[in-house]
Order: sequence, then structure tokens, then C-alpha cells
Amino acid sequence: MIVVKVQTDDFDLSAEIAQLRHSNGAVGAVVSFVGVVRDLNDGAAVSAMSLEHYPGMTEQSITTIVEQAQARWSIFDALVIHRVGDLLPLDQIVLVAVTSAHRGEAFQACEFIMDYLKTQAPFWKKEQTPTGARWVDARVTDDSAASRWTQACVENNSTIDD
Amino acid sequence: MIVVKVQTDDFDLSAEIAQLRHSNGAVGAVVSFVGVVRDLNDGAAVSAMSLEHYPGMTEQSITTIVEQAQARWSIFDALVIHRVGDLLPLDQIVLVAVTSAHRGEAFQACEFIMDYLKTQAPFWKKEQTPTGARWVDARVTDDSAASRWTQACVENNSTIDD
Amino acid sequence: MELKILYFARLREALAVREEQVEVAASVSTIADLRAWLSARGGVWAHEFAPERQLRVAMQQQVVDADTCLVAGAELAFFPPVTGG
Amino acid sequence: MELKILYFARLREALAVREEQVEVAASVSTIADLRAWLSARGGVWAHEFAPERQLRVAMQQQVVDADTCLVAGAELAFFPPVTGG
Repeated sequence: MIVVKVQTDDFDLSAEIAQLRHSNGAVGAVVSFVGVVRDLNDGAAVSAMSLEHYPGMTEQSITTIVEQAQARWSIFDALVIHRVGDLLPLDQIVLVAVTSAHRGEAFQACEFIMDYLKTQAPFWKKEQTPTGARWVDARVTDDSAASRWTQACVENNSTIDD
Repeated sequence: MIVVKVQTDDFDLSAEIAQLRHSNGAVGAVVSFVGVVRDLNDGAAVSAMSLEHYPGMTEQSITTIVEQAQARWSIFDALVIHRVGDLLPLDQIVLVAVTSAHRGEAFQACEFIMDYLKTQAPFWKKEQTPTGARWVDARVTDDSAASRWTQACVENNSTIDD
Repeated sequence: MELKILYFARLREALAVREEQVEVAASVSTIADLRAWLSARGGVWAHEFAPERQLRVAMQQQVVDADTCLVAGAELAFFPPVTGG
Repeated sequence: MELKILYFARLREALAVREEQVEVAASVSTIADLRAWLSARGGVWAHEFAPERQLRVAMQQQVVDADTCLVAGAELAFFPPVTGG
């Protein structure tokens, strides 16, 4: 089972993990990641944060990546909760939880999903700092974005009927 | 900070993780592993389980491995709770939670600590199955245990004053 | 060809546009063409869509490359590199 | 040399001993020697400490190898491969 939620409300880790544990007696391992608002980022104190996303694409793209994880590793269920809206330092931002019979698969799938969330899922953070609000910069290493705009036209597989 | 607890009582994941999150505003990532009693193991239905350990050695050996994880990765705090005594299917057995600024370090340290717990920490599981009670077999792949008993004497570093 | 375009985060703020419906000529056939077309509006548009600016583009809610062909009626979205998680 | 020996899990049950104090001769100087000494008790001891049985040993609560020298007064522990986590 795949559950993806984008919500402003906080989540309760115990309740979410208990539900995953109780859904399947074969679950031996639950690996979870919780992302947290830090009070300091790139050298500036952060007093608040707001998160924006692309409704529709977010849920669809996360579901797709979780399906990829399920095809790649022997995992049972995956739960992704990503908060949007206004958050404060120490608040929970995101939960990714994966269940499996044995731990290795769940560890790998959970980290795989998080890597996707960090680099591909359409969320954007804006921080409040003493010098004003600022959009958080992506940790991009030498992205060749500019060069990608200079190539020839290739037929795309997707259509508007997808 | 390192916290290691061996206890019969269950634990509350939300409360434990909240404490880790709130202890340090620099925490951006919390990776946690929860081990769960499965209702089926090695082909037999499991109706109950009991866990035995080696008091003293357990806590000391887990603390040592967490210190190794702290030396190896940039992590903040680590919490290990391992239950002993009688457990039922779907019950939580163990929690390993690690905090860090960024996710990669916490994922690696958490899995490292779990690998140690599984292969080195002195815990033993006994299962109740329809055909009676049985000690769980370790997943040992071609352990060369027998051959290790045939070597010459080497002075050990530890003394009884350790 | 008619297209719906969404803008997010820093880009939405800089352009002061969240969403628009546009009609482009047949010569605008790829994502790169559309980017150039938007940049040609000048001012803040020229700045934000300059080739050196890192932007991601989605068509029908899937990330696409610069050389992807535009599909009539599609929902396009331009946004900065993502920072979730 | 006097030693305290603990047994855990399947081994504790098979031997029906949880803990004992033993006095071994000077010729018993390594972990391997102690294992052979215990095996020489015969019966279930010979069975459980047979060379092909997988056992772990700790001295002063640290896992040690067969060739480790025994330390007088130490706490030894014999146990099957661990199955926690």
C-alpha cells in the first residue's frame, strides 16, 4: 500500500508507524525518516519557514517514485507525509516510512525515496531570517541547466491524455 | 548524547523522537528503525516470543558501537531502546534513532548500529510456535566458528580491572 | 497552440504571476522555444528566463527536458530547483 | 586460576546452568583450552562444546577469540550466535 499525504497539519509518528506495523504481520522492520526545521541554515538564524508545492504533481510524482522503490526492493508499504504552509524551527516537515520483512530493503527504499523528495518533488522552502525572507537555495552541484536549453526537439512520450 | 535502554516496557516513538528533535535546533534529520515481532518466521506461525540478554554487556557493547558511529559520521544524538522479556506478534522489539544535520549521515549511522545489534549485541530470541518453543537461529552465513578454536594463545588487551 | 503556464516559488514572486493562458505560434514547438518566447517579453521575464538561470519545467505535471515537444492544451509549469524534504 | 562462567539462551537451557565459579589448572590458559576443559565434562557438555558447535565467548563482557589468554578472576560467558534486533 502506498499512502502520500500533503498537509498543513502535523503528524503523529507513533500513530502512523503503529498503523503500518498492524497492517501486516509479516512486517519485521520499519525505517522512517523525519525531516525537521533547523533553527540555523546557511549561516543565518531561521525564525520561521513556509513551504509551497505544486498540487497534483506533488502527490503524483511521489507516488511514482514509491512505485519505483516497490519494484526495486522487497518492501511492503510506504507512507509519505509532507507538510506545507507555515512551520517553525524544530517542527516536523516530512515523514517517509517504509516497512519490510528485513531491514536492509527498508533502509535502502527509505533513503531512495528521500533522495527523490529532496531533488525532484516540487516543494519550495522560504525562510524568515533576521535580514528578511529568502527562498532556500537548492544544493545543486554544477547543474548543467543552461546547456540543456540548447538541444534539438525530440518527441515526448507523454500526451495530455496521460 | 547517547542513550541506551534495555527494558521490558514498550516505548512511544513520537515522544522519543520529539525529545531528540527538541534537544538541538541544528537537527535536520531523524532516521529511526523499529524492529517488529513477525507472526511468521522460518515457515512457522509465531504466537509469542521471549527475549533474553546479557545484562551489563548489552548496554556497554551498544554504547561502544554508538561511539564508533559518532566517530565515523557527523551525527548528533543516538537513542537505542531494546526490549527484553515476553513479546507478541506486531509488538515493537527495538528502536534505533539517530539525529544529524543532513540525512545521509543519519541513514548510514542508523543502519550501522542496527547491523551491530543484529550480529553482535548479546540478545537471544525464543519463539512459541505450534510445534513448541524454539530458539531463533542466527542468520550466519558459513561462519568459520569451528576453525577459530584451533589457534595459538595471544595476549589479550583487556584485564579484569577494565 | 494554447497552453496553460504555472509559476512557483521565487519565480512566481518575481514575475508576480501565478498562472496564465497563452497562445503561441507554431514556431514555438519545444520547451526551449517556450522559454525563449517568455524571455522575449523583456524586463523581469528576460531576467528570470535568461539561459543561465536554473529552472525546471514540467509538462502535464511531469518534469521534461528543453528539447521536449510542446503538446497543445498542455499544463506547463516553470519553477526553481526544488527544496523540499 | 578461578573463573566465573555464565551461560545464556539455548546453552543455559541445555546445560541447566546459568552461572558457576570454576577453578582451572594452569594448563588451561586460553579460551580454547577452557572450552576443551568444559567439553571434557562429557555428556551434554561434550555435546554443547563440541568443536563444530557455533559458540561465542565473552571475557569481561567483551567478545574474545579462541586464542585469547584467560585472566584470573575474569567473568567468562558462553552463548550461541546472537539473534537480537
